Amino acid sequence: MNDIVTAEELNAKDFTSDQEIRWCPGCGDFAIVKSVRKALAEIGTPTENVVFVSGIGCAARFPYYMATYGFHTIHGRAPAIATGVKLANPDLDVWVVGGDGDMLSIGGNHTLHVLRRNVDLNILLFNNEIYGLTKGQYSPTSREGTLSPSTPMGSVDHPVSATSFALGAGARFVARSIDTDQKHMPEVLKRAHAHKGASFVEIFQNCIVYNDGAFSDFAEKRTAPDTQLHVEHGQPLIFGADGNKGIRINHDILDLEVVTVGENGVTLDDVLVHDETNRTLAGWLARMEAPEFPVAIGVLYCDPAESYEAAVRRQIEDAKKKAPPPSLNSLLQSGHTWTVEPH
Amino acid sequence: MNDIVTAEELNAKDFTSDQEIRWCPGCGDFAIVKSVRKALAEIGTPTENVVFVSGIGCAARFPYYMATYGFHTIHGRAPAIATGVKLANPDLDVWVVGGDGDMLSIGGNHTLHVLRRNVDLNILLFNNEIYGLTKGQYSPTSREGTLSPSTPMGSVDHPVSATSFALGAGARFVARSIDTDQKHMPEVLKRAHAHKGASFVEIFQNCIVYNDGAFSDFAEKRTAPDTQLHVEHGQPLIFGADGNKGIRINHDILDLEVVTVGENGVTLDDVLVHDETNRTLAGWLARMEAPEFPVAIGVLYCDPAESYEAAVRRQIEDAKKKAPPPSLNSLLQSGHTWTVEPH
Amino acid sequence: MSSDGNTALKLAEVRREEVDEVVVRFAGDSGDGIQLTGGRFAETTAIAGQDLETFPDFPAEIRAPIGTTYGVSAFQIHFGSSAILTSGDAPDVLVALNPAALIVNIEEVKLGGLVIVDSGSFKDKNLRKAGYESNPLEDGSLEKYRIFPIDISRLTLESVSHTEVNKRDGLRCKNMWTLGLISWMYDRRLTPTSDWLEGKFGKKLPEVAKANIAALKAGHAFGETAEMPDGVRGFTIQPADFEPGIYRTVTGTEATAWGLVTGAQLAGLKIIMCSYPITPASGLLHVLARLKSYDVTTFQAEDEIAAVGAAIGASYAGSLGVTSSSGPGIALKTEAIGLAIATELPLIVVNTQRAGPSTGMPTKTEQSDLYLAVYGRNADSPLVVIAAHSSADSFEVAIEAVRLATKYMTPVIILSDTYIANAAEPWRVPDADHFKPFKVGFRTETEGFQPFMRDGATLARPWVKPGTLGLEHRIGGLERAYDSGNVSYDAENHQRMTNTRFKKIEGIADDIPLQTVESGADSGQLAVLGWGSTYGPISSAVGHLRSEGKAVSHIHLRYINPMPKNLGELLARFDKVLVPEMNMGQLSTIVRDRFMVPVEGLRKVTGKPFRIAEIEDGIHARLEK
Amino acid sequence: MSSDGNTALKLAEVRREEVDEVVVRFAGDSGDGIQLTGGRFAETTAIAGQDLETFPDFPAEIRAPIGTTYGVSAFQIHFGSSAILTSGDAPDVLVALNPAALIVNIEEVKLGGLVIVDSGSFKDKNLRKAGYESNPLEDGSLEKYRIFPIDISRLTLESVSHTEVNKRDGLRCKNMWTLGLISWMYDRRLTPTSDWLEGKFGKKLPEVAKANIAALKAGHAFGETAEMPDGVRGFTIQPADFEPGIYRTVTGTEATAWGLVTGAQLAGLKIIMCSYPITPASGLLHVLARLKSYDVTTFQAEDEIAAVGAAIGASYAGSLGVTSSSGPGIALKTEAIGLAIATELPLIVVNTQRAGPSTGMPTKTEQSDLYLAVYGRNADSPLVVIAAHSSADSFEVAIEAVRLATKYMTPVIILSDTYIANAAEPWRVPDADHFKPFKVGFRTETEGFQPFMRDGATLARPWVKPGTLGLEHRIGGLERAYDSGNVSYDAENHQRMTNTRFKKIEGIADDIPLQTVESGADSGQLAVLGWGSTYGPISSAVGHLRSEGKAVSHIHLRYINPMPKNLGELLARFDKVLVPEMNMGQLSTIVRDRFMVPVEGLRKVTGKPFRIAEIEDGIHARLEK
Ligand SMILES: Cc1ncc(C[n+]2csc(CCOP(=O)(O)OP(=O)(O)O)c2C)c(N)n1
Ligand SMILES: Cc1ncc(C[n+]2csc(CCOP(=O)(O)OP(=O)(O)O)c2C)c(N)n1
Ligand code: SF4
Ligand code: SF4
Ligand SMILES: [Mg+2]
Ligand SMILES: [Mg+2]
Repeated sequence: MNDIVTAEELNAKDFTSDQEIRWCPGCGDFAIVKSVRKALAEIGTPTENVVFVSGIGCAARFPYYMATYGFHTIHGRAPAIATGVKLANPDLDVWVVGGDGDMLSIGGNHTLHVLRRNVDLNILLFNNEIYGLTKGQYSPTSREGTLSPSTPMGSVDHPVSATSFALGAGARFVARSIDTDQKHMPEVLKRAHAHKGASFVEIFQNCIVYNDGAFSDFAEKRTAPDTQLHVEHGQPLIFGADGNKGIRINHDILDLEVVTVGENGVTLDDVLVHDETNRTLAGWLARMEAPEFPVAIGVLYCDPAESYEAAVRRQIEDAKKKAPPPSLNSLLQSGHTWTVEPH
Repeated sequence: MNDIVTAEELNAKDFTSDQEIRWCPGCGDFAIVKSVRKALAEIGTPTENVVFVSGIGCAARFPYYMATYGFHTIHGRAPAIATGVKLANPDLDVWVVGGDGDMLSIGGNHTLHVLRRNVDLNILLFNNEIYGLTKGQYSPTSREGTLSPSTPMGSVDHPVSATSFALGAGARFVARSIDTDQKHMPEVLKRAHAHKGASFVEIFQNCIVYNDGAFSDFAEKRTAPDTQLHVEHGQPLIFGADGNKGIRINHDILDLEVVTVGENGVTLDDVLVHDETNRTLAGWLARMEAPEFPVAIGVLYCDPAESYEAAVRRQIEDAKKKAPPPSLNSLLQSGHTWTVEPH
Repeated sequence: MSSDGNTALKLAEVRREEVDEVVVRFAGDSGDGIQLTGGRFAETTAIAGQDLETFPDFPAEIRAPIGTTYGVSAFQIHFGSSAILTSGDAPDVLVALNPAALIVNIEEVKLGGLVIVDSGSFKDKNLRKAGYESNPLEDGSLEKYRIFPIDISRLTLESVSHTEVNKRDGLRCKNMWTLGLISWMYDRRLTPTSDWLEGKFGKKLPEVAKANIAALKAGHAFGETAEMPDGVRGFTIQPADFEPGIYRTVTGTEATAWGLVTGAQLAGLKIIMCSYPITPASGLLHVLARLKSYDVTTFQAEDEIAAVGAAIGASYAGSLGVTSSSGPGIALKTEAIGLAIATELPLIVVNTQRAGPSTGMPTKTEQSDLYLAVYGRNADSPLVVIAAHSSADSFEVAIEAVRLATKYMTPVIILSDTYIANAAEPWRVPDADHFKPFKVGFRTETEGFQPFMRDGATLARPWVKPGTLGLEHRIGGLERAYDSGNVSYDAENHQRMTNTRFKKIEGIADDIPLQTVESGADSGQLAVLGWGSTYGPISSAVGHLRSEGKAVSHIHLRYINPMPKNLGELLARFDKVLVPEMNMGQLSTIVRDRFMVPVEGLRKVTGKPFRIAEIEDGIHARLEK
Repeated sequence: MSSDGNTALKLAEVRREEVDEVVVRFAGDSGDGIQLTGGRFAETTAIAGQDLETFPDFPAEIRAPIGTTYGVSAFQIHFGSSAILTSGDAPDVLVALNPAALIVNIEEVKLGGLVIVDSGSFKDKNLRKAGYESNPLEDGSLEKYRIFPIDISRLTLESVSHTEVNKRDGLRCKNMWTLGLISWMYDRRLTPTSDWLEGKFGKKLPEVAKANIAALKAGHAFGETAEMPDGVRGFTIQPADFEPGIYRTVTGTEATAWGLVTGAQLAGLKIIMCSYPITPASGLLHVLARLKSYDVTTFQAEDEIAAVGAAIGASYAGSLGVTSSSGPGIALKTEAIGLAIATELPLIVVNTQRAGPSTGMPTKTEQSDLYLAVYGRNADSPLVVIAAHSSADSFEVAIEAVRLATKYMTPVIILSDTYIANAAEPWRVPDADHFKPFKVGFRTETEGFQPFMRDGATLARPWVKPGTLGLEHRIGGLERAYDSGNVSYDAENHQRMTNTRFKKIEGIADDIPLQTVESGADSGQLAVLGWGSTYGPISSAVGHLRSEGKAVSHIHLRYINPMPKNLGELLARFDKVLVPEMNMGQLSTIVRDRFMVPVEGLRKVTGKPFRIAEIEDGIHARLEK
């Protein structure tokens, strides 16, 4: 329905609103907004056909900074609200942005259902493992033992893994990126956009004020080659500064393990090849944690199916085809009626 | 803290309240209440130390029929309310009962968090793949295409798998049983009770009025041997009327497949042995669906860790040990004070 | 008139008595098909041209064990030749198909009323289940009524013996036998029902159709031929004096659904209706789910919060967002409704009220949530509240809700209740071609656009469809600057925006009709002020008392927020104002506050509608004081 | 008195002027340590024996870019030798550490007030960020004030030059330099602050401690020695006339937390506090999380519904369930609060109100949620609502909440607000040993037990701890039979239970003090009726007007539901009643309804507390009418 202008015509500035950004200086969100603008420019959907919907939190401020349509809603409800947007107008490109609190704590249920329904939304979870906006309480993704104002002796609950949760919920597109990875993120975002159905992207985001360095285990540029595994469909799961580390299945424990190609008789053939349509592999990748494993980055899983709003529209079109052209009178007089004659 | 009487002293009748049961004649819930009473009698916790907490729905009527403490709360919130009960008194045996709507639709978020926190609750999800109490609308576990008053042309959303969801949420005990399986269910319930931490049990329950036969693919006694796989830790994944069907990994597709022992060179050694501590295997078992696969019944996963309320108590005890014996005056006068002398 | 009733009628006419109005209650086990019987009887009553109102009273349980008191299902119908406004205070006739139905309903029957029982079901086991220690048909305990025991079970089985249904299915025709008898009694034609049975079962289960029709006819024949006890006879009721036109029966649920569809078409919008099932609100979702060809999208959300959220998203995207629920679910929606208020988006919230607090009595009616509608949100958050006073009225109310929501960019709460949702009444079907459209003018002009600029007259902000070139903008729940809508923490701006939100809603008072007096003078000794489903009993009560010469008037509120501009002044013209409510006095509170008129409440919180007599008593008590 | 100030004081005394009360506002960038400066100054003010009230005004952003207006943090303190009840209308002295702080705050300074600015920060870039087109220190735009520019940046750096901190850390001592200067001005000792600095940094960062102390002293010395412009001088303020006793400062958050702990101990209960973070309510969770050794369990739930749910579960299990939030979160809890009402369980709900609707202005104060507290649930669902009127008052209010909740088996909503939560004031610490316990008597007697039997006096049902032998029972949100608590759909029972729920709460009016008059006669021309944090400004305004001889009285409500029995009669004794509220008239509504007293509202919805003068004007206007 909308004219698609070619990518050349749009650039990141076209997606930049006039609002001054109000994140803390040094916040990882800055890098993300930059990548998103870049990705959108490359995707090329005109600004008027793009909608950003968010909940509440630092991350959820996002829509204000995009020169698109935007709706900063209430805490945790963005996936539900975005579902309504998409039902009303499936032609819009709808992006949902929220933090780990917004989408996995108060909004966990909506995230679950929007994923299972496979609504065609691009869902960006900015995971900083903390509640930023409310000043630093631990979140459902915070590691055990997190010291925070609400857990002065350290948190005792086990964190939820955003990607394992998404896979368990039945998500059909699950990916990961890192705030500072300006090269990688736009590519992942473009993949998310291209996937029709719910695309779930977890972005590791550094909260410099309340949780600085939460991801330094693997997000540091310097050590990245050894701590990150960039997965790509059809490519072997190889990483390491020397490009010789790989992931293979250890059949004894029915789990993954890290091996070094060329050591102990391990060859490239032993290394698993990424198949992004394989849910089991995606589950494994989602569970790999530093320092034992590299952290998997990229599209962990992608296995499209009809999206929810498309199916809903299809039923409506079918109904319209089947039923006589609807007039209000035919509705009001449907079923049994009788006539009282003038007397 | 409570006296534990021996199992001999209690029987199912001791757990039977004086309230007339108000489920529809023929409802699968009758069989479940019978199994639960039996299991409780065998577990032997005195009735006064047992609490049933439920939300709203047909299933959630459950507490009324148990001669224990019971709290029939509001729709979807039972896991949260039960968490409060357990925090107040970790010594109580707390059981949570709800339907697929109660625990996976409106209550999905609380289910997620109670599982991830690993609160020591025994959670029984009566999955009838329908909203019984509100007269038959489709639920989040209903198969695609379900005709219901709210989906007259058939539902279009993909159902959530209760067990995959639970595993994705980080549950540490995940099991399944079938309403009519009076021999199997008490055993599973006893395992659930024995597991300290959140125990999640999905019980396939036939709603004779609104979704009769939803599980007939695999729940019929007659065909059960060929359609059910009863898993047991350390035992091979063998099933079939002739005891010669097995489950093994197909490495090409990195997924499970059904094989026949003795055919095509398949031997018992090829068949996977159930390891209930293996999350990957549990994920596979959870995803096996009829008719391609037998449906896995029993304890799919069990891998204990400290329970939430135990850790919370531990912190409180530690704090008490460290801090001076608390007097109110020391609290009120903590920090800086000054004295105004009588003048 | 078709052949079947012809001769029967002629014979019957001999002994028929003419009456003005009657209340009949059918009662039996939930498995007895009572609702269906009642529904069919209502249909033929409507066809006979009489006015009517029905009250289906479902059991709380889905399918309680047979014979239990809590498994009793009842259906009351009040019909007659003059205007029928309630489903009737006390039944003139009770049909009780088992002992449980008798014990649960007998107390409400008029003294001397006719009670037809299926004596065949008064077996020991059933008596015990119902809680009878001895057989009431034999122990003289029912002396106050005229009991007519008929072995309906046996007669039904006999009547179907020539068909091929088994005994169980045969017995299931009891309700049709009963319907036949009552049809005879009130001079109804059988063809509409036999046609309907053919249509329903004919193709798939011809024997079932045959058996049901046979039972129906047998019941009718029984009336014509059997020796009737004293006072049991056929009645004639004249057709009511209806305006000419096309008629149908509607329930409040249907009328609301059709009103929403009509409103949306008048506004030029698609409906996106997002809901989560809950008794008694689910019906609206069910009805709308079948109207896909009218560009209605329904979405069964994961919970009420998601439902209202999706409706808000739909409105944001330029459709008509509708959400519906009952008390507990509406409570959950309050935070999100605040967002719609803050962002000034249209939104329709239908609350089909039920008895509370908490889960309460889900199947019972109550005007429970006026407070929740008017006050139940965080912070100062005005919106529009309107209430339907009957099933048919729900149609207009729904259209009005759409008009106000879209014109003023505001959420509108429609208050309905269990009674209205389920009760059926005849409705003169309006001609949709004569409705005045109120097409939404989406903003497309980019020149001078600001998201929170306002229409001078309505104070509404512009509605922009995402997808509109050049109007990209951001809105949200943080306080917004007066025009630009940018986030603002400015003190004066907050005051101004708060004032504006109030003014916008208050200003709607200029766009709604002045309050009229339903019946009686516009001043006098006593006004009875009502809202919602108390309309019927108040109307009838005031009518009776006025015919006795009492200076009583009936005022009925549709607009609860804002209220009609003349309401305070109108109420002040009465010595006393009585407010009957099925709650503990919620409207009273608001009226007292707004107008400093010392209204008095008449409270009833039993899960049942007012009886006319209760309101009459209430009025008498005030008139005498 | 220690040595450091001794000589200084003597010198200074020469030119010190005695004043009665002063309002000082510190303002700067959020990174400037303003809150800390204010807090330290408040501490030494308290030690000096003066009465005080503080108002921290945080920016909405976590850490806004340096120099922006929305990154300005402010801290106002009002102190003096007589009773101080508000944080002050307009500052006598403003300290502005950068241009943004000046532009944001200058308008509120008293005409002719003293404005101390760090001229070192008035560079082009900062001016531009603040939105100044020219330098206000030079362009004459500040003529209405006495501007005292000091290059605090440079002087601070000089003062720390002998330490080893780098320039950035050195500049961070600006606030201490400023504190030193203001301490000189108001005759404060430095030792408490230097001791505190030692304690805070001494061990880990000795150089930082050294630098801060050096800056502090340098600021002080500057006051003593520098040539001061006209009218800038030292002041003396006499100690206030406090009752003898042990004193401390408390914020409303602390006082509420300690009150809950005290109440729980008096009731013999463990606290299980379940919450979800939200500004400005999170503080209560944070304070209680540190009180584990007092048998306080805190639970950060996944959302507000889970939080209130867990609190209800905890109460059911025999602990004191507490939950807390602010408007949007309280809205989410309403359904569950209904469950606690229905099942008659004790529950404490603390609502720290903030500006709405919807997300509104999360860091700003408002009396937003009186409606939500009183009316915001589905169906008729009465509960207790009480409001704290100041930080210190929160202590007693919290204890009272626990007493009522446990004695009457009911939810109690405590209304606080952003202002009260954050403001600090001196508090005479009560001796906990003198509190009267109100130990809960859990039911253990099995004889004759029924879950919904009631105490004849309180109408409360018994509280039973699961685990109690022989008292196993089931409760739930479906309507319950009067005694047994079994599910009941009975019509009369529902009426009876509904009436009883009302009577129980209304009956509490017999158990709370009669309404007293805060100041003034108990009849007269005008009563000013307040609730919550308007206490300070109303008190002060009424005090001023009474000292002018006006017949004005101040009545302040703690109990909002039920209200004191004599309130209606008391209000009726005044010609007029004025209700100042930081909302659009919520209490007014309720009072008008309940007592038919035509109270008038004075509304302020700016996110800021009333100024005394605003209330004085409001009173004047009514007196003159
Ligand atoms: C209903 C409701 N509950 C709580 C809040 C307070 N709140 C705002 S943001 C937030 C969590 C922020 O954490 P996250 O979603 O991880 O976002 P971040 O700030 O870390 O980006 C909370 C609890 C709210 N605004 N509304
Ligand atoms: C807040 C709220 N929303 C909706 C309902 C209505 N409701 C009651 S039970 C139920 C779902 C029942 O389905 P399920 O949980 O699967 O239980 P079942 O009846 O199938 O055992 C719903 C939607 C309610 N009681 N409260
Ligand atoms: S608090 Fe953390 S997440 Fe929020 S803006 Fe600041 S750095 Fe970013
Ligand atoms: S409706 Fe279904 S689930 Fe509910 S009681 Fe009846 S058979 Fe059981
Ligand atoms: Mg976060
Ligand atoms: Mg179900």
